[in-house]
Amino acid sequence: METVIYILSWIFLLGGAIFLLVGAIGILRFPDFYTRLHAVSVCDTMGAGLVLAGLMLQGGFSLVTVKLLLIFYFMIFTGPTAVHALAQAALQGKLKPVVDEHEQQ
Amino acid sequence: MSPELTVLACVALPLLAPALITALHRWPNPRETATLLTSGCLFLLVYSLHDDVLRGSRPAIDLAEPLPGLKIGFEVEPLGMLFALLASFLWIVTSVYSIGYLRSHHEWRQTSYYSYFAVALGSAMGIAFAGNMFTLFVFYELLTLSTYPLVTHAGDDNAREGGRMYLGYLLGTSIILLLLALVWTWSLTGTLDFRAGGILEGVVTPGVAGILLVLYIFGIGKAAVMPFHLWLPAAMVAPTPVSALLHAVAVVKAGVFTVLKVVIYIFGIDFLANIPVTQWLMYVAAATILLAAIVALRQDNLKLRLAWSTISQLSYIVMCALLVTPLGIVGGGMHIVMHGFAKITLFFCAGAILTATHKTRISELNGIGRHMPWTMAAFTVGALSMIGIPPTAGFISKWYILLGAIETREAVAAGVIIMSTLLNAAYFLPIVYVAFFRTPNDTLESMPGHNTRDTDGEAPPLVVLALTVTAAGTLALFFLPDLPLDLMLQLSGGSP
Amino acid sequence: MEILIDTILLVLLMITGFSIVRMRSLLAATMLTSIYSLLSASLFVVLDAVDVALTEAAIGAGISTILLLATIALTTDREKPPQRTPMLPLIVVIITGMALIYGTLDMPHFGNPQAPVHLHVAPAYLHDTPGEIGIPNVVTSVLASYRGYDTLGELAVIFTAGAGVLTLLGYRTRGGNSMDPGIRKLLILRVIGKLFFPLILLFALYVQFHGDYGPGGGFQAGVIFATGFILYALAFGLGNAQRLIPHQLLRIMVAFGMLLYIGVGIESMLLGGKFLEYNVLADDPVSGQHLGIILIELGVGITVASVMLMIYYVFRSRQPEGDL
Amino acid sequence: MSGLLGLYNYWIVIILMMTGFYAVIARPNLIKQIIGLFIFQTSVFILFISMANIEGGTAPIIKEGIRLYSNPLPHVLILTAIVVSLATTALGLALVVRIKEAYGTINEDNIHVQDEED
Amino acid sequence: MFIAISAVILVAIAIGLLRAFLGPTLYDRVLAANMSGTLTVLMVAVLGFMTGRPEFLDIALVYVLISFVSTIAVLRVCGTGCGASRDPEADSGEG
Amino acid sequence: MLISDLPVLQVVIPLAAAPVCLLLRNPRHAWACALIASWLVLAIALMLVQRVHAVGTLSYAIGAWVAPWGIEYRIDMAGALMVLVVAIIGALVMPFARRSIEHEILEKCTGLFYTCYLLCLCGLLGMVVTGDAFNLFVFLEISSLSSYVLISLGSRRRALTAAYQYLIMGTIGATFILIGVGLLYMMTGTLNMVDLSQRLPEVANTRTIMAAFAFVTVGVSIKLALFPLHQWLPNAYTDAPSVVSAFIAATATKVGVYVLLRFFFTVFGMQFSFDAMHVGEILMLLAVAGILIASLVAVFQDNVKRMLAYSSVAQIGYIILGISMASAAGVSAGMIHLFNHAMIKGALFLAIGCIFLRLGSAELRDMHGLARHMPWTMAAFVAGGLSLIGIPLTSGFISKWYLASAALSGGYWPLVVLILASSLIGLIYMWRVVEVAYFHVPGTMMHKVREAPAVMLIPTWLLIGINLYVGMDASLITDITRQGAEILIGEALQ
Repeated sequence: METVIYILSWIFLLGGAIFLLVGAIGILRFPDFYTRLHAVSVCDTMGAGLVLAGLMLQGGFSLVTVKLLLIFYFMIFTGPTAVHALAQAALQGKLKPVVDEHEQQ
Repeated sequence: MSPELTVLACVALPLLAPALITALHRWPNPRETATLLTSGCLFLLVYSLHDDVLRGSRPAIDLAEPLPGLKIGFEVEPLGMLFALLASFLWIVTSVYSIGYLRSHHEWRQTSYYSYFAVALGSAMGIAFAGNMFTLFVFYELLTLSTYPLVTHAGDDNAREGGRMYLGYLLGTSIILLLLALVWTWSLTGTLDFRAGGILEGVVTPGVAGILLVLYIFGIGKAAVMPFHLWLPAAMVAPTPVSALLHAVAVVKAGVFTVLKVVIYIFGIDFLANIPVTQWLMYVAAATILLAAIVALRQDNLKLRLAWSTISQLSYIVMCALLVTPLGIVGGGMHIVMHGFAKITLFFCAGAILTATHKTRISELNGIGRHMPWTMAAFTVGALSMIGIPPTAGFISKWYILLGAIETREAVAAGVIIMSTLLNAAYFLPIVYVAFFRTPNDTLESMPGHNTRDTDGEAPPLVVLALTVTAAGTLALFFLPDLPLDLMLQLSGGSP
Repeated sequence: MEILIDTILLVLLMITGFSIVRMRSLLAATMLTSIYSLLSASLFVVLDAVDVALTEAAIGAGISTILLLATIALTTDREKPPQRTPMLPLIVVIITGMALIYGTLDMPHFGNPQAPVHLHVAPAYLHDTPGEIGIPNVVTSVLASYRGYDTLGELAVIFTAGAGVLTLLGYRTRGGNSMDPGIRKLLILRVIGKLFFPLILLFALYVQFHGDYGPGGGFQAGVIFATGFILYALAFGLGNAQRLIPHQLLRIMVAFGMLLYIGVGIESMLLGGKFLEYNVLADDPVSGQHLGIILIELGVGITVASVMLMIYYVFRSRQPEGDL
Repeated sequence: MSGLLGLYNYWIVIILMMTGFYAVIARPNLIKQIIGLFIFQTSVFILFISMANIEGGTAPIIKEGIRLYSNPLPHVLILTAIVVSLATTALGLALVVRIKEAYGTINEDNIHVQDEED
Repeated sequence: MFIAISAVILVAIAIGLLRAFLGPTLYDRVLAANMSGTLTVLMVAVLGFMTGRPEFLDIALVYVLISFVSTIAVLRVCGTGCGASRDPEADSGEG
Repeated sequence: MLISDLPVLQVVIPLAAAPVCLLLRNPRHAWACALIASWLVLAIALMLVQRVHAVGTLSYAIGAWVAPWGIEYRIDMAGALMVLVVAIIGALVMPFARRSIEHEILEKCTGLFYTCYLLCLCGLLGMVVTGDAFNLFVFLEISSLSSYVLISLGSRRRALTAAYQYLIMGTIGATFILIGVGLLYMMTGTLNMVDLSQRLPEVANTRTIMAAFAFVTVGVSIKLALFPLHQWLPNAYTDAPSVVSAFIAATATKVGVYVLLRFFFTVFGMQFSFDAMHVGEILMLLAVAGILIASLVAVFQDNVKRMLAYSSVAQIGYIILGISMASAAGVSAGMIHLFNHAMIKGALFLAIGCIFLRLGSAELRDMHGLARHMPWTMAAFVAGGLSLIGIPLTSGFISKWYLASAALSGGYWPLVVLILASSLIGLIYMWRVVEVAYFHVPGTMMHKVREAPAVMLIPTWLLIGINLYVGMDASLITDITRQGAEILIGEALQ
């Protein structure tokens, strides 16, 4: 059981790391703001979630887990809220999404 | 009153007088009475000390000690006694003169004039009775500051300009050179007391003493040794009574008095005689005598000529001091008195001429002797005394100076004295000549209005009274020189 | 290994620092400053300075950033391009830097256990704290007791800043309870705000009272507390926040916290001890220390929270009405 | 040279400090100066915290079984210094706001020009 | 292992920084900053485990809060008020 | 509370009064609170001086934690003198402040003004008495931050930029001090000054300590406005409210000098500071340059406050000059001038405050003929000016005298001439004011001008009185400074 949890935790952690990396590459490579939002969302939810879950498994059931849960709870709410607010502000600020590759040129 | 308290009173009285004068500032007559009363009391107080001093007692009192070894204290000795007598007596006369002068000129700010005058006199008393060099320095600076408002009394640009120069030279030399000398002396000896025989002997090398002497002589800017003499002509923007008392008596005599004090009590005559610098400085003083006299020759403005003459005469005293012989010291001390009387007479006359005719230039004075016989007679007496012709006081002091020069075999000094006597004659006699023997210009007759009310065109009676008194004094001192002479002889310890 | 992370973080910090200097958009520079602060806070964690990390994050990345933003909102977000590269500052900076680098040459190396700092004074704190103070967090024990006077001074600094900002900018009350149109659109934000607000306050209390055992204490708690209210103000408008905690109350709380701290000091003096000697506060020195530390941490928390909030109010109330 | 490697992180911190210092004294924009000050001070904090670090140590919260703790004193000092830095920043920004209102600009050069005209 | 995770996070942070530096719009920067905040939180959490003292998660909690509030603050305080639609780096405006 | 608690009480009283002031809504009450606090501080300061005189150096362990572990308050003779300076100025400025502040500051700010004032007072006192290098930094910041606020309250908008400039410079200075203290700590592991002085000799020849020395010196020099780091000072003094100018001019830079003394002599030790680091020569050079240049610049100022500010820079040069001689005589001369200059500048700025109240300006061109309308104020100004120049029987003379004799005994010839000559430059700039006020015809606007109220004149004249008293009898102050200097230098020799 111990080993299973241990291995599981590392899988979670590694998975989270991969998502984080992917999201980071996304934010660098995507063409415009709105697309980059997606990349960030990947980081915020999947990446963060998996890493935290992995840590929870590592920590066992204690105050640590509670705190990690709390962090997770916060992140799951704040991330999208921030991104949403950001998108809304961008829209309000008349930022145009890049619709077509040709148009951009 | 004990002599100690009297000394204190002599200094305090004029310093406190401004309070009374200011309090009375709405009532001119009581105010002037206050001034006169103060000056009278002061003279009596000073005179009351005179016997004690002649008998050899030295009343002394210490007030405070701001720094260790630096005391504010007084001690009366013959030279100071002499200076105090001179200043306090002439204050009475000048007060009389001032009243007449200021009222006829309708000067503004008369209250502050009298107040500062009193403070200046108080400072002069402080200098005269100072028990140590520090006290002397304090009152020396106070004198500068209290006379500054008098110099700039007119309040116009000219006056401010003159005032700046006055303050700049006097404070400048005193702070940079004199104060430096004081600090140095203090750090070498730990004291600044006046002691017979000096405090520096045995403490410093002749070289250092030489530098110190230079600092002292030039630092005492009030002695107007070249090249620190220009403040004196600049200060002539002051009202005439100020020029008369301060720039003939109180301020400049305070300067040379300080030189004498330094020579006698800080260095000591014997010590000084061994320093080569002394002689060089004496030559500087000698040069000042001649140069200033030559410049005086070229002045057309009467007060300026008098001022340059003062510079020349002051250097007599400095030169005497630097002859470092008892006779020279006697001559110097005597000259303080004699020149004081003569020069104040001359300034009074200049002021009287200004009041009566609004003339300041010598070239305008043709025939003025006929309109103002009293004034010009007094002027003549003063001029003769300056030249040193008997029966005027100037002869006596010159005689001693000459004796001193001969005693030390200073041919240069003796030569300078004779040369300068000739120069004195050359710049004073023409004035007498034009005043009495030239026919008046018609401008004098056509002077509009203001003067015609006076009898014979003389100045107001108080003015004339004052100048008569000083002229008489000049003559009297020739016949009765005992008072100053006794004091000076007691100082030098010798006989004529 | 820690060294590696430490190095990477330092390099990141360096990059961020250079970017900040180069940025001409002040907003962007502010964002980067916030990141800079977060990164340095992470560095503090790596370097085992957890209390500092907490404070740096809350103050540097949080409050400072918000204040900078508020200032930019009141002024401008663009920096004029510099006309020339001034030489003198560059020289000054290079000389200063050289002097420092010269100074480092004789320094004990990084992490060296034989460095003087680890041999004198500090070991005593680590050794004596359990016995003398009775709490595990040595930082708190040094902060609140051994060097409690510094902390009083620190509180006075914050107090000065509060009084100063109030003096400089004055205070204007917001009229009306209507939320501006911008907020109406942010429904999600409002919901989240409502959800988080009590949690944040709860967390602040936790940090406040858990400071003896873990990272945290009055300062951090105060800042978090203020952050909660700032979030409230952001979500519901300044006017509503001001109704929740009115300015007058803040003013009283600012003074109260200070006076509480000083009062503890005076009380210990009255009880025959020295100033801030908590030992005399209770019968037994250790519980005296406990009591003292709790009280002064409370004072710190109250004053810091109210000063932070007051400064925020003051800055924001300067904004023209329509923009809120 | 290996001895010098133990100092590299101080050097980076110094570079950080100087970056902030440069922004303070070279930039005419007042907000930028405040930001520079902030970076300068934060970097000084890093210097202090670096010196508190001890190899193999851990945070100074006493716990059973741990023997080596990093030095708590610099932490305390820096806690204070962080608060001081915040206080300075807040005051500086308040002044910037007032200056903007009084002069209409937050560029030092422009302000000087206006002061000359007064 | 934790090292690897933290290294990945650090790399991600670096990339985020790059985006924040590049812009091109303010929103990009805010987004990048927000992401860096999230990543920092994760890193602190991981670090806590790495050093064997996971109770420092308090710090991570504070970070979450702070980065959230700052993001909101940017948008609310300066979002509309500062002419954010134009990118300051692009035009040569004046201060 | 016992007499032994005095060292800490005098700092805590203003610190506790500050929040009380914040709570009081009526400005009058706030003023009364500040007044009481500042006079209490003065009373305590006097008792402290007496106690230090009687029993020697006082040490107070705050929180009963002994020295290197806790924070120690340490008051020796020099410290007691500084406390006295700050307390005298702090107490005398307060009665003056009410009218002046009502006139110069918006009413809603007055309560906060007193709060900041008390904090500034507390910070300065804390800096003086503390024996802990880091605690010094904290209190330095308290005093600095509050003085930024106080300065920014000036009526012109330039006050804001002046305060901002001061904030930037001051914070750089404080950060430098922080770096220096950090490096010191790094090499010794302690923050207590006495402990530092004992542990420093072991590591004194390391480059780190040298860097620490340089940073502390530069940082403190910014605070005390040592030429050429003085740029913040003229603006700050010119545009601050009059009361603030008087208070800060008389105390803040002086405390800075004292801190420098502490570091040079107590912490680093004379041998290190002067023999190894040659700080004496550097300081002397800077002091001389500062005296000459700042005095000359002062001559060309048309704003009297700005003129006095430049004169302050020059006068700080004198103080530093005394210290740079590194002899007991020099240090004690510097400290005498420190005391005297505090009193002189306090009085002069208060006099300008009186003028500002009635005239609404400190420009020279507005002061034509002022002396006739405000005779007492101008008399005070002249008396202060004479003291600044160094006329005998004023305190300025005493300090010049000691400086000159210290320079003489140290063999610094040219310095003596410089000291004396530069006081002449002082004469020039002071006399410009005197001429304008006394010898110019009053303008038409002058008729409305009346003498300043007695509550403002009395503090001004009290300070002048201290000046004159010291000029008459300096034995008290020279005694104290000599003891102070001997302790400083003596500690260094141990």
